[in-house]
Amino acid sequence: MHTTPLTLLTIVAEAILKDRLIDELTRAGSKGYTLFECEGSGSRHRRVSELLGANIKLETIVSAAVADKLLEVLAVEYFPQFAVIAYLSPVSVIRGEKYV
Amino acid sequence: MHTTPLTLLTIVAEAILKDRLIDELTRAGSKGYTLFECEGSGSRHRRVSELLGANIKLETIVSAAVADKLLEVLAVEYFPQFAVIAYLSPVSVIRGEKYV
Amino acid sequence: MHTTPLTLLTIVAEAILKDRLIDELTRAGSKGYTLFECEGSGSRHRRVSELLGANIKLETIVSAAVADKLLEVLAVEYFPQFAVIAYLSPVSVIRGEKYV
Amino acid sequence: MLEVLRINLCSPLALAFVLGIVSRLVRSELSIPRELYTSLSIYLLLALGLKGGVELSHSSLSELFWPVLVTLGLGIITPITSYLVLRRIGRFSTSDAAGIAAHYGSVSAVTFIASQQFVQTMNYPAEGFMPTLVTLMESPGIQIALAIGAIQTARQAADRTPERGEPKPPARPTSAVLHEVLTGRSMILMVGGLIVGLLMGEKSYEPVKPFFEGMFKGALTLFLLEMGLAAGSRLGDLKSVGLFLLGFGTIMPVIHGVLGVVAGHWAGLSIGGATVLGAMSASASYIAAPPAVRMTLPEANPTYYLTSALAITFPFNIVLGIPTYFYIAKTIAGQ
Amino acid sequence: MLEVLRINLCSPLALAFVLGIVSRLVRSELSIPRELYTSLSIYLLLALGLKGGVELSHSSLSELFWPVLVTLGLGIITPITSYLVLRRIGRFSTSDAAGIAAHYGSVSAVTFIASQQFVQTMNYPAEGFMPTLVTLMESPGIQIALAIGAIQTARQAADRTPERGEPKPPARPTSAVLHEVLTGRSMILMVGGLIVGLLMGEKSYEPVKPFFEGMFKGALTLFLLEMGLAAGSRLGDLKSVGLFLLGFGTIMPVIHGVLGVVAGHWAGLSIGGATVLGAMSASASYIAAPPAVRMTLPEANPTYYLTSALAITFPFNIVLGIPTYFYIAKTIAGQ
Amino acid sequence: MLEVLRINLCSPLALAFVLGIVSRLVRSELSIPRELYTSLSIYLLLALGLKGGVELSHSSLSELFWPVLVTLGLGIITPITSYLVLRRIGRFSTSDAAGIAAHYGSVSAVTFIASQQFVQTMNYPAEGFMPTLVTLMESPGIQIALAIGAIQTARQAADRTPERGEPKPPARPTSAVLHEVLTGRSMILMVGGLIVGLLMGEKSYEPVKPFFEGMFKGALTLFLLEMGLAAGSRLGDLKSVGLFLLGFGTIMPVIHGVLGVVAGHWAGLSIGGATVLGAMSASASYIAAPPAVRMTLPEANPTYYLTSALAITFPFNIVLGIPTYFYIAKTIAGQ
Ligand SMILES: Nc1ncnc2c1ncn2[C@@H]1O[C@H](COP(=O)(O)O)[C@@H](O)[C@H]1O
Ligand SMILES: Nc1ncnc2c1ncn2[C@@H]1O[C@H](COP(=O)(O)O)[C@@H](O)[C@H]1O
Ligand SMILES: Nc1ncnc2c1ncn2[C@@H]1O[C@H](COP(=O)(O)O)[C@@H](O)[C@H]1O
Ligand code: NA
Ligand code: NA
Ligand code: NA
Repeated sequence: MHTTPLTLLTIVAEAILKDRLIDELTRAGSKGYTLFECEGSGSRHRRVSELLGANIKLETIVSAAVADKLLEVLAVEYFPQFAVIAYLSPVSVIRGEKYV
Repeated sequence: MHTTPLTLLTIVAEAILKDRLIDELTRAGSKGYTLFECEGSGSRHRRVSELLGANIKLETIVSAAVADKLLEVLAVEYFPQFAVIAYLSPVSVIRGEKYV
Repeated sequence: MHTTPLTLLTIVAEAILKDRLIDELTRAGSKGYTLFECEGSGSRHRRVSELLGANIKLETIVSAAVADKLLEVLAVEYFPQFAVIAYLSPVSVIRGEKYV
Repeated sequence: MLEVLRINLCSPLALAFVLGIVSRLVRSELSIPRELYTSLSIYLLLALGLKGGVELSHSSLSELFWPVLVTLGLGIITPITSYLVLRRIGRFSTSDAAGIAAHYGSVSAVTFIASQQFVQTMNYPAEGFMPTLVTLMESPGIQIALAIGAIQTARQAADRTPERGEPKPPARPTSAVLHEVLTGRSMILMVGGLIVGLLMGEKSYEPVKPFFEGMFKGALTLFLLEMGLAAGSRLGDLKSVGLFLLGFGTIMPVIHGVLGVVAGHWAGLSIGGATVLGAMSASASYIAAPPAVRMTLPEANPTYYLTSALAITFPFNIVLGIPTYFYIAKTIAGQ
Repeated sequence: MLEVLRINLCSPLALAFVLGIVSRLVRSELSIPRELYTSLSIYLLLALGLKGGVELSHSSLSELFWPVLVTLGLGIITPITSYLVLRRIGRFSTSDAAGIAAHYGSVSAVTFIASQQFVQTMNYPAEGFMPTLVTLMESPGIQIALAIGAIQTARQAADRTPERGEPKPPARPTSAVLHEVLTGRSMILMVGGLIVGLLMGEKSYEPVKPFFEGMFKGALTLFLLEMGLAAGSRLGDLKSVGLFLLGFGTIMPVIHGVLGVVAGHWAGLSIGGATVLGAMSASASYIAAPPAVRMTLPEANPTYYLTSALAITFPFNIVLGIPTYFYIAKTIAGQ
Repeated sequence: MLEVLRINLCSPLALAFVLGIVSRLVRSELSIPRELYTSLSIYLLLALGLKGGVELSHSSLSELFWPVLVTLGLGIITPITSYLVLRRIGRFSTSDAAGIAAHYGSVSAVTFIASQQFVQTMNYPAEGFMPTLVTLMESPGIQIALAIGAIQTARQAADRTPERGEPKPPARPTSAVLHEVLTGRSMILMVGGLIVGLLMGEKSYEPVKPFFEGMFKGALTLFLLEMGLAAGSRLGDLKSVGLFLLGFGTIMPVIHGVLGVVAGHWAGLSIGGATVLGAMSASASYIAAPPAVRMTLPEANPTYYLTSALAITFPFNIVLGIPTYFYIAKTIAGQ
C-alpha cells in the first residue's frame, strides 16, 4: 500500500490554549488536527486549576516545513509563559497528499 | 532491555465506525488495540453531529504485513465515504512477540 | 528550528496502576508525563471491570537510558501479573534539554 | 390561536431552546458536557417509558387497537411521501432522498414530549398510552426509507458499467441495521421502560415518581438548552442546504402533522391525543435515524439530514407546529 | 413468602436490574456514561451517610453497643468461612480463595440499600443507625482476607526454592492497602456523610431532604439499570467460573445471611434491622474490594471474584436473598 | 453572633465544604468527575438566573435604580483598591497585582448563593432582584483590573530597552477578552436565565420549580463538596503564597464586605439584601476571572490568584465572612 512520509507534530498544552493553538495550526497551513483531553505534569506547575480543565493534546500531520513554522511560533509565543511541550515524529500516511 | 521493532497503525475516524473498525482489526490479524475518544477537523466535514459522539482514535501494534492489509481495507472501503485518516509509525515493543 | 532527539515511552495499562506507574516514572528519572483515559483489548482479559475505569495511557519523553530503566521495571514487576503494553518511539523535541 | 402561540413561546422549553441558539449566535463558549446530554436523554427516555407503562396498565387492548393501527400506517406512509417529494420535486440523489426520508419517517422523542407537555398545559391531556405509540413509530420509517435507498442504489449501479477501482459498496446486511435500530438506546429505554412500568404498576411507581415525574419538565428544559446549542451550531449550514430543504423542513411537517391529527381523530383519540399524534407524525428523528443512515447510506450527505431535522423541523414544530396541530385538532373536533 | 417475592420482583429496583441484563442479552448498544455511574454512586453513598447521620442523632450509645459488636463479629467471621470453603472444598489457589473471600467478607452498599428499601415497603423499617453498621462492616473483611492471602502466599514461597528470573512479589505494604480502603471513596462518603448528618441535625437537613431523600429511590433505579448492564456483560463468564462458584455464590450468602439475621435478632434489632443485617452479611462487595484485591493479590483471577460478586451473589440477594432473610427474621421473631 | 456562627457552621453547605477539605487532607482518592462538576455549575447558574428572572418580574424599575448604581460602583472600586493594596503594600509585580485584583473585583456565584441561603435561614430573605446585581458585578471588575495590568505593563516595557530574543507580548486584543467574559458560561446562563425567567413568569415556572428550586440546595451541597476538594488540594500552596496574601485574602474581604453592606443599606436594601451585597463585594471570582487573567496576563502567577481566591477568601467568606456581614447589616439597621 502506498504511503507518504510526513511529520506528526504533537503539542500538549494547558486546556485554556485550545482555540488559540487551533488558530495557529490553521494559520501555519495545517489541513487538519485531532484533539484529546489529558492530564499531565511537567516542570512548570502553572495550571489554571483542576476546576477549569486540565491539558489538551493536539496532533497534526503536516509537511516538514509547516511543522517547522509551528515549532517556531510555539517557541517564541507560548513556551515562555505557558505550560506546553511539542515534538515531532515521522509517520507514513495513506493518501498523504491530502495533508500537505 | 530487548525490544521488537513493530508497526503502530493509528486510525482516526468518526465514532460511528468504532465497532466496524475493531472488527476489521481482528479480521486482519491484530492481537489487540487501544481506543481513545477525540475531536478533530479535516478536509471532509461529514460528521453525524456533535450529538452523536465525535471521533475515535484506534491504535494497534502489528506486523508490517498486517498493517499493510489494514491500510488496503481502509483505502478501499472507508476512505471514499467516511471521515478517516490512517498512518504508520515505527515502534520498539517489549515482549513484542505477543503482538504478531 | 532546533530540536533534540529523545525517546517517547508509551505505556498502556489497567487504570488501577495509575499512581504506581507515575511513581515508577518519577523514581526512574522522568521529568514529566501525559496521561489519557482509554479502552482496549489484548491477550489478557484481566481487568477489574468496566465499573472501575478501563485503561490508561501514559506518555513520557525521556532519555534512552531512563527509557531502558523503565522497560526493565515494567518487564519484571508489571508484565507477569497486570495487563500492560509498553513501547518506544523516536521523537524530536523542542527545548529538549528540559526533559533529560 | 395567537394566545396559544404566546403561551407556547413563553414555556420554559421553547425559551431554553432559544437561549441555546442565542448562545451560539453570540459565539459563547457555553457547552453542555456530552455525558450530561447522554444522561439526560437516558433519563428522559426511561421516564417516558415508565410513565407510559404505568398508564398503559389502566388501558384496555380494545382502546389501543385503532390508534396502534393508524400509528403503524403513518410510520409506513410518511417515509414514502418524504422520499417522493425529495426525489421528484427536490431532485435529490437517491441516497440523499432516502437518508432524509428516514428521518421524517421516524419520530423525535423530544418533539413528542414537548407536545405532550403542551396539551397538558392547555388542559387537554393526551391518552396515557401515547408513549406506546411512539415506540411503534420509531423504527418502521427508518427501515422503509433505508430499504428504498438500498434498492434504488443497487438498481442504478446495475444500470451502468462499473468503473475500474470503484469502491465496492459497503457490505452492510439489512439484519445488522434492523438489529441496531431495534436494540438502539431509545428503543431499549422506551420499550423496556414501558414493560417495567406495566409490570410494576401504580403502587411501586409511587416512590420513584418524584424522581421520574417531578424532575421531568426541569430536566427537559436543560435538554432543550443543549438542543438549542446543537441547532445553533447548524445554523451556518442553512445556507448550504438550500431553499428547497428549508421549505421541505417546514411544509412537510405540516402535511404529516395534519395527516396525523386527522388519523388520530378518526382512530378515536381525544383532542390532546390527536395533537400529539400529529406532532409525532410531523417530527423528524435525530437520535435513532442519523447513525442508521450514516452506516447504511454513507454516500448521503449528513449536512442535509441533520440540518433539516435538527435546525429546521425541530424548532419549527416546537415553536409553531405543535400549536398549529392543536388548533387543527380542536377545529376537527368541532371546538 | 410467595407474595413477598412477587412484590420484591415488581419493585423498580429489581425490574431495572433485569432490564439492564436483558439489554446486554439482546446485545443493545445502550450504555450508561461512566461519569453518570460515578456521579450516582457518589450521590447514593453520601445520601446514605447523611440520612444515617441525621437518624443517628436520635440514637443513644447504649442502643448501638450490641449491634456494633455483632457487626464487627460478622466482619471477622465471614471472610474466614469464605476462605476456608473456597480453599478446602473449592480447591481454589491461596490467592483466588483469599481474593474472593475479601469480597464476601465486605459488604455491598447497593444490596444494603435495597434491603433497607425492601423492609420499608414491607412496613418493617430498619433502625436508623444501620448505615453506621455498614461503615463498620466494609473494611475488616477485606483486611483479614488479604492478610490471610499474603501470609499463605509467603509461606508457600518459602517452601520452594525460588526459580531463576521469577518475578519478585510486588512490594505492596499493608499500610498502603489499609490506607486505600479506609480513605476509599465509599468510606469517605459514608463515614463523612454520617458525621455531617450527625452535626447538622434534623433542622438543617430539611432543605436538602428533597434532593438527598426525595430523589433517592429514583436515582437508585437508574443505578440498578447500570448494575444490570455490568452484570449482563459478565454473564458470559459464568461458564468459565465453573459450577462450584455458582453454588458458592448462592449458598454462602444464605449461610451468612442467616448468621446475620440471627446475630441481629440476638443483638436486639427489630425484624427490619435483622433482615438488613442479614443482607449486609450475605452480600459481597464490588466497589471497595476489587481494587484492593487487584493491587494486593494480582495473581488472583479477577474473573472469579468479579463474576461471583456481581453476576451471581448480587442478583441472587436482590431477587431471592432479601425476601428470604426477611422471612427468616419474621420467623425467628415469632411472627 | 456566636449562635449565628454555629448555625452557619452546621449548615450542609459549610459541612460539605469541610468534608471535601478533610478528604484531601487524609489523601483520599475521592474525586468528583469533572463532568458532574460542570453539570452542577450549569444547573446552579441557570437555576439562579431563572429564579431571579421570575422574581424580577415582580420588581419595579424604580426599586432597582439605586441598588444597580451602588453595585456598579462596587464593581469599579473593588478592583482598584485590591490592585493598590497588592502593588503598594504587598509589593507584587504589576501582572500579579492586576491578576489578583481581577478576581477580587469580580464576584463568586457560589458565595453569593451561600449568602442568599444564609439570610433566608435567618429569616431575613434578600430582595428578589439580587441575581440581577450579580450579573452586573461579574464583568467590570475583571475588565478594569486587566486594563490596569495591560497599561502598566506596556508603560514598564517602554521604560527599558528591549532585550534581544525577548518574547513579544502575546497579542491579545481587549475586544477578545471582553467578548470572552461577556459570553462566558456564567454570564450566558445567569443573564439568559434571568431573561427566560422574566419572560415566562410565575405560572410557567411552576412545573419546573421542583427541579430548579426543590433540588437547588442539595445540588449546591454536592457542589461544595467538590469546592472543598479543590480548595483542599490547594492547601499545600498556602505556604508558597506567603503571609501577606493570607492576610490580604481575609482582611480585604472584610473591608469590601463592610463597604458592600453600607452601600447596600444606603441604597435601600433590606438587612438580608445588604448582607448579600456585602458578601458579593467581599467575594473573589474563581470561575470567570481565572481564564481571563491566564489569557491576558500570562506572566501573572496562577498559584497566587487561584490559592487566594479559592483556598483563602472563599472558605473565609463561607465560614466567617457571611455571618459577619449579616451582623454588621443588622447593627447598621439598628437591630
Ligand atoms: N517529559 C515529559 N513527557 C511527556 N509529557 C510531558 C513531559 N513534560 C511535560 N509534559 C506534558 O507537558 C505539560 C506541560 O509541561 P511543562 O511545561 O513542563 O509544565 C505537562 O502537563 C505534561 O502533560
Ligand atoms: N492533517 C491532519 N492531522 C491530524 N489529524 C487529522 C488531519 N486531517 C484529518 N485529521 C483527523 O481525521 C479526521 C477525518 O479527517 P477528514 O477525513 O480529512 O475529514 C478529522 O476529524 C481529524 O480528527
Ligand atoms: N497489539 C496491541 N496494539 C495496541 N494496544 C494493545 C495491543 N495489545 C494490547 N494492547 C493494549 O494493552 C492493554 C493490555 O493488553 P494485554 O496485557 O495484552 O491484555 C490492552 O487493554 C490494550 O489497551
Ligand atoms: Na415523523
Ligand atoms: Na458480606
Ligand atoms: Na468582589
